[in-house]
Amino acid sequence: MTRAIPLEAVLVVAAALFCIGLFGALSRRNLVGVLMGVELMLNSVNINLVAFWRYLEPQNITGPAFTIFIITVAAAEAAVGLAMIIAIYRNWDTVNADSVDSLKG
Amino acid sequence: MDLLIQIIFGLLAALIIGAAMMVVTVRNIIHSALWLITSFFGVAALYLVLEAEFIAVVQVLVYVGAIAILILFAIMLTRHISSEGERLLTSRWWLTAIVALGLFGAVLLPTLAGQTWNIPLPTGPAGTPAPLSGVEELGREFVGQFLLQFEVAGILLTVALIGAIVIAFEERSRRRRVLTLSEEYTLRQRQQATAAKQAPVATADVAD
Amino acid sequence: MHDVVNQLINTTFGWGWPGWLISLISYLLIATLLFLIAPFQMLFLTYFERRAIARMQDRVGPNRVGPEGIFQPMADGVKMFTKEDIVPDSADKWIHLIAPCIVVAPTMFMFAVVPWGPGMVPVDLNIGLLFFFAISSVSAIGLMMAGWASNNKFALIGAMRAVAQMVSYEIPAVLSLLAIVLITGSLSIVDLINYQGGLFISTMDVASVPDFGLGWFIFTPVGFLAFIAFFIAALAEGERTPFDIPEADSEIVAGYMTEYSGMKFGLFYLAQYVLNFLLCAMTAIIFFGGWQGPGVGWLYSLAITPANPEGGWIFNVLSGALGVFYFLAKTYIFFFVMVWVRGAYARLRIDQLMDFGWKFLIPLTLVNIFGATIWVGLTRWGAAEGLAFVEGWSPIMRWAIAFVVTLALNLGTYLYLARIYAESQSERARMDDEVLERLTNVA
Amino acid sequence: MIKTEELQINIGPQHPSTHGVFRMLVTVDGETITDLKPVFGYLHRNHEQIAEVNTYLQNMPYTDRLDYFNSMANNHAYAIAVEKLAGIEVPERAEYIRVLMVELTRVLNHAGALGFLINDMGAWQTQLAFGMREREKILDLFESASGARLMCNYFRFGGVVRDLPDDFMPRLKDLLVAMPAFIDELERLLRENEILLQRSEGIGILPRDLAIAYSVTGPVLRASGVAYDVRKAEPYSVYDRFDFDVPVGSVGDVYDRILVRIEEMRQSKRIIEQIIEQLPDAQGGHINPKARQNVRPPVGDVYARVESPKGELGFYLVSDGSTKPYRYKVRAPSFINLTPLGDMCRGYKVADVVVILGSIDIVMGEVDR
Amino acid sequence: MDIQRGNIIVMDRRTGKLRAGQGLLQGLKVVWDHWAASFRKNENFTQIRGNFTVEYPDERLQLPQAYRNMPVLLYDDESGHELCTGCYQCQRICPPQVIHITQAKDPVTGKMVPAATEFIIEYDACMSCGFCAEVCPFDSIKMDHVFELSTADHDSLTMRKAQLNRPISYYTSIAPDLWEGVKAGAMKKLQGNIKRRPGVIGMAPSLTEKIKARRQELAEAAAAAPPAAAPAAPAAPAGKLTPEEKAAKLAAMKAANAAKKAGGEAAPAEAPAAELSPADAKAAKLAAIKAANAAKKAGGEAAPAEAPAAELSPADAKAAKLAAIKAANAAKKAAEAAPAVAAPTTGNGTAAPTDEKAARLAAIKAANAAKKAAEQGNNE
Repeated sequence: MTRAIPLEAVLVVAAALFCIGLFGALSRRNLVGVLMGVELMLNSVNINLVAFWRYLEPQNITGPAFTIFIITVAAAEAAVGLAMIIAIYRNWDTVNADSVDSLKG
Repeated sequence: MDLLIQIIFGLLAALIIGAAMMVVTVRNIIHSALWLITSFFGVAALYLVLEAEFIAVVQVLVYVGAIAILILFAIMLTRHISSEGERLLTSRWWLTAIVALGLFGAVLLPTLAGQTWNIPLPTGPAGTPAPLSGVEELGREFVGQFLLQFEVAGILLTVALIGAIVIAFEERSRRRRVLTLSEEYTLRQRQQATAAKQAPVATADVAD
Repeated sequence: MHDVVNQLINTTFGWGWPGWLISLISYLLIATLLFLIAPFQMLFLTYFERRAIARMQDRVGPNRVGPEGIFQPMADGVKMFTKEDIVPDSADKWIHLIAPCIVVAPTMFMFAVVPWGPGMVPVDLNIGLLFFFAISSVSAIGLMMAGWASNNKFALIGAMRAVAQMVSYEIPAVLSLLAIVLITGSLSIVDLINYQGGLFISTMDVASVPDFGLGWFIFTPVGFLAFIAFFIAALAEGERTPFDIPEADSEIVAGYMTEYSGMKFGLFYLAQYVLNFLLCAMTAIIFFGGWQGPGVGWLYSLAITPANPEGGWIFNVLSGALGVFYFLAKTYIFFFVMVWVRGAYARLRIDQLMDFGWKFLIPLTLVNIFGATIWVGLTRWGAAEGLAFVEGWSPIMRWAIAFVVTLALNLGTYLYLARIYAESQSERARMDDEVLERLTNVA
Repeated sequence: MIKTEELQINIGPQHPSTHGVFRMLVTVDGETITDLKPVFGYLHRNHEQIAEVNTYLQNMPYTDRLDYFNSMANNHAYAIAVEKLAGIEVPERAEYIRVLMVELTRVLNHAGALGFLINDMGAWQTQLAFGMREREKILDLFESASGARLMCNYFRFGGVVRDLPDDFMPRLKDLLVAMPAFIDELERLLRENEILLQRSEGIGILPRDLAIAYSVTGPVLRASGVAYDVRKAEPYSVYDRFDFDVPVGSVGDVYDRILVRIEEMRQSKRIIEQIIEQLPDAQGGHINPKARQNVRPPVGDVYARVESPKGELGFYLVSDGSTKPYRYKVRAPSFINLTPLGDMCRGYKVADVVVILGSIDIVMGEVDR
Repeated sequence: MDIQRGNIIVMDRRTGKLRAGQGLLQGLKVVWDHWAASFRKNENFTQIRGNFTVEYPDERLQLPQAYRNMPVLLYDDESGHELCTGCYQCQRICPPQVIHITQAKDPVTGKMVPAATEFIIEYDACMSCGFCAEVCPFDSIKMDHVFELSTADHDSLTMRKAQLNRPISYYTSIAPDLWEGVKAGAMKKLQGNIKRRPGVIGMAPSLTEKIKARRQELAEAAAAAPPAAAPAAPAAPAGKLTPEEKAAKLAAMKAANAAKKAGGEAAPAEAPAAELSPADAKAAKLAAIKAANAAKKAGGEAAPAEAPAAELSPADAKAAKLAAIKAANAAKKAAEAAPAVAAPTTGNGTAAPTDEKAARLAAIKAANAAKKAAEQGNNE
């Protein structure tokens, strides 16, 4: 595995995923779409962590451990984010990011 | 063998990137979510290629089994908004596209420039023990080295859970409550009783 | 399988194929075998269910096609295949098409970690249990797709119910298994089965117990409670009565399958029955020792294994046959229990289902995990872990004390929770009363 | 829990659990029902108008088709109405046979109704199969007496069409041996089952006063706590000769309706036992030989009612002196018991709708007529 | 509220009991008991457990005698006569009005005969109420026990008389007691009705051929003995004239008249006889003889003889045709003999002999031909 694929290849994939996620998070109007972009970004971070662990320090458990933490954070983020989206939907009757522009609830 | 792995990796990379592209470009938000799931699966498979089975399974369990489903639920609960014909992206999407591409270029260019392709990577000596990624090691480290982080993550999860419930839950008084027939009946009776208590004279008159 | 193929090709024929090719061939063989077994299991289960439930209703059941109606499922399958495949006009065609596939695929995946007999496991993943449950949650996506793509209110409601139910009952299922995992200290399904040798007491707990393959977890209080919780969760996960709410025919027609016909519908059916089979198999494996049973362990110790290369191949066959027999017998008994429950009970309402899962099963399983830690502490820990007072006790004594303590804990918890749960139901009525009181004062 | 848009669902007319072609236009908020509009008329067969162009006797088989579960009870109500109108005497023995048949009908209706109710709750036919098994036994008896299982058309003006066959009584006694066992078993299945209690307790409550206001009758009314039974309130036929109790509920929910139906089966069995005792001494034959079937009642009108298993079944007939009724009106219990459905379902969940509907125990043949 | 002879029981809801799954276990127990008991067959009314299934096409329940499914018409095995008299009682009472009756008419006198020529019941709309069987004063219509009537179309469920006919012996096999109760009256009424039915009217259609065959045998036997004794006795059969005989007689009379009309000169009408079935053979022979006599009387001059039958029932169509052909031939001969133009031979030869109509047509044509010939004869 480590012989066949250079570390950089994996990192390029992660970087591409991150950039796509960034684009999605910044440019989609639908709040759920924004959240999906963020999830993509978090995934790319996880790929990075696992790749570095595997290629550089396979004997150190830190990489997987932090991947798990990030997955946890992602789950929490998704739960809170979606709850917020639903709350926004209830108050504004829309889930478009640019329609939600007033400070009054 | 190496070639096989390279092919598999290439396919996986294409799957992950392609699915991610679909996520941000597809008009229908449900399709977008399904592409996201595809992308998650691709990442899980990549973890398997990277010999991190536990992470791969957790990826499937959490991302596909929980987060993706949450997203689908949220889409369906806010359904009638995600209709066709609306603008998909914000008005300045080209700006974000430039930013994203620029960032990718900034990361990728040095990598491509500094990479010496097709040179076997320095791997450990032949007798290197298998990489540690087992559940047991993780468990030990969670209650050892990473105890603090573990606790923090636990608290974060709890807080997120409570927060999500608080945010999404309507206040009881604001919630629309549909009274059942018997409740309505009891209510009317009680209201009549209170009315009778407040104006005993008037009711007496009516009775007369 | 790898050993056998390797033996055949490289030793018998002497072709000297590379190891990865042998691996590929053996895995392909296993996959083919499992893909053949799964649909036949489903066919037999439908027949089994219909016959058994007919008996419970003083009927005979299908007995016309073939001897005692054994070919009835085939006839049904032919019917399914030849039916017109209807796609609603306003459906999302592609998603409508791939949803059944996505529902079926994970159930096939899950076969990968199911051990059929001693040494007969397709893949011995060291995270087998986690794999099983991670994969099983994938089919929820397929259900969601099916419900959404059909563009039908009933389908959508059914899908939402199905997914909500699957997600919330995965938690008690996993938590109840967590107690077992705590005791065995491994997520591997093979380890789990190996732990269950013995006679009422596992050989791993008390080494002096004779190994009759009967040291099942069901004989411990922790295992029993976990079994109850797991089986209930399995009923919910497999959408069996009393938790068959997603396809509640009396309310929402057929749930997410409403707009499906022909073989797509058949695929949903296939997925459901294969999943039921797997859940029953898992119950048998985790709590009833899987292939463990009198004689298997002894036969297997005489067979050719990596540990015992000088064994007789006949013992491989014998132990395998006996193990598969035990395993399938246990599995079918559990499927019979599922049918039995289906024959006896009505269906819960969706909110009651959620209440039951969250307010009763999850606390119960959490307490059970606590019981499991007590169990581990009392049977295995010593002064090194800070439990000095157990040092002088004999293993059987430690086992007995652990048994009594966990039994008391679990029984007390069960009764207490039952009472609290009942009270929470009346609490709800009182809350309704409060609302009325407030409304009265408003008016 | 989470506010969503209100959704309109059509339950029926093609739906597995609407007890026929019945449509409920349900508006739900999440899973909670905010409004329910019953729509019927899909099974309308012009019953009353057809009856006005038929002779009095010709209408008898049509009444079978009103509530096709209890054709005997329908026959009874119609026969009583015409006999009142035309002044026809009924021999004692015929009255006993009639009451026997009607009480058997009550048992079979309740056995079936409870089975269907549990089926609506999602059971997989077992309780229904048990109920149907007993029902089949009773239908066997009906068949041997009247010639048909469902559309019995057994009653005639002044009696019944033919006397009980010789093997009827022994078979009836056999049946009475099995009946308590069956009722007990049904009670064991229904009474304490936690799942069933969850589904039925506190569901579809119809308060006593409202039940009276909606002019609901039958087990639904009694479950709401009103001890009103036409057999007691206005004893017709020979019902004043039997001892039997009237079960009533205390809350008026689905659970009470189940309990009341179970107890009513017991009481019916009691009545049947008394009939078996008294029947040999009864005077007269199975039919009044002087009664003309081609009746030509004098000008006038009449309202006759019986306690059908589903409630008060009444026939209002106006005669203009010809052989055909001038006006023929059915007070169908299913139809009137259905009126509070929309209100009863409000505030409950979608799954409760079918249970509440099942607990009312309707037959669309009677609702739409 | 007070009630007489009984109490008001308030149902016990058993609240306050700790419910920890005992009810669920009880339910499982009940179902288990049924499962365990289901391996034996149960046909006993006193039992509630055991397998109750009657595996229908293989096993069948004994239907009770009173069972009613669809109405059928009975006929007497012995005489072949139907019990039905076409009194319209059933048609009148039938609530869905699916019974349609055509009453038989005497072809000679045109009077109603107590029998039905056609009896149609639309099984597809029949509601099996059994009123028709109840009101039938002749116990002719009875409810059958056959219930496997499903078809793919409605038309095949419109039952005509031939399909409705069942022998009494069939009914006694399905409902012996019920038949025993009405047997005497029904048979008595039947005897009375048979007397009023000429020919095969009122006989089960499936039996007419058989009966005719039997009658022919009898007639042949009779004819063999005194072949020529009868010719001069035209009045003899009056008492028991079957409709064919009547018809034949009528034809003969008509022919004679026609011959007479031909100016007192009788035509040598030929008799349409020998091979005819016994019933009409005699009559036709008679007619022929009469015609011949008339012709003889007419003094050798040709006159077309008109032969047979006005309103024959379909079964004797053949005979009628034959008679017609013969008459036509006779007419031809007569025409040849006289200087008259040949009478137009009719197209009877090709007409299918299956129905009454054709036969009637043939007869009418023959009569016309005879008339024409007679007119020509007159003209000359």
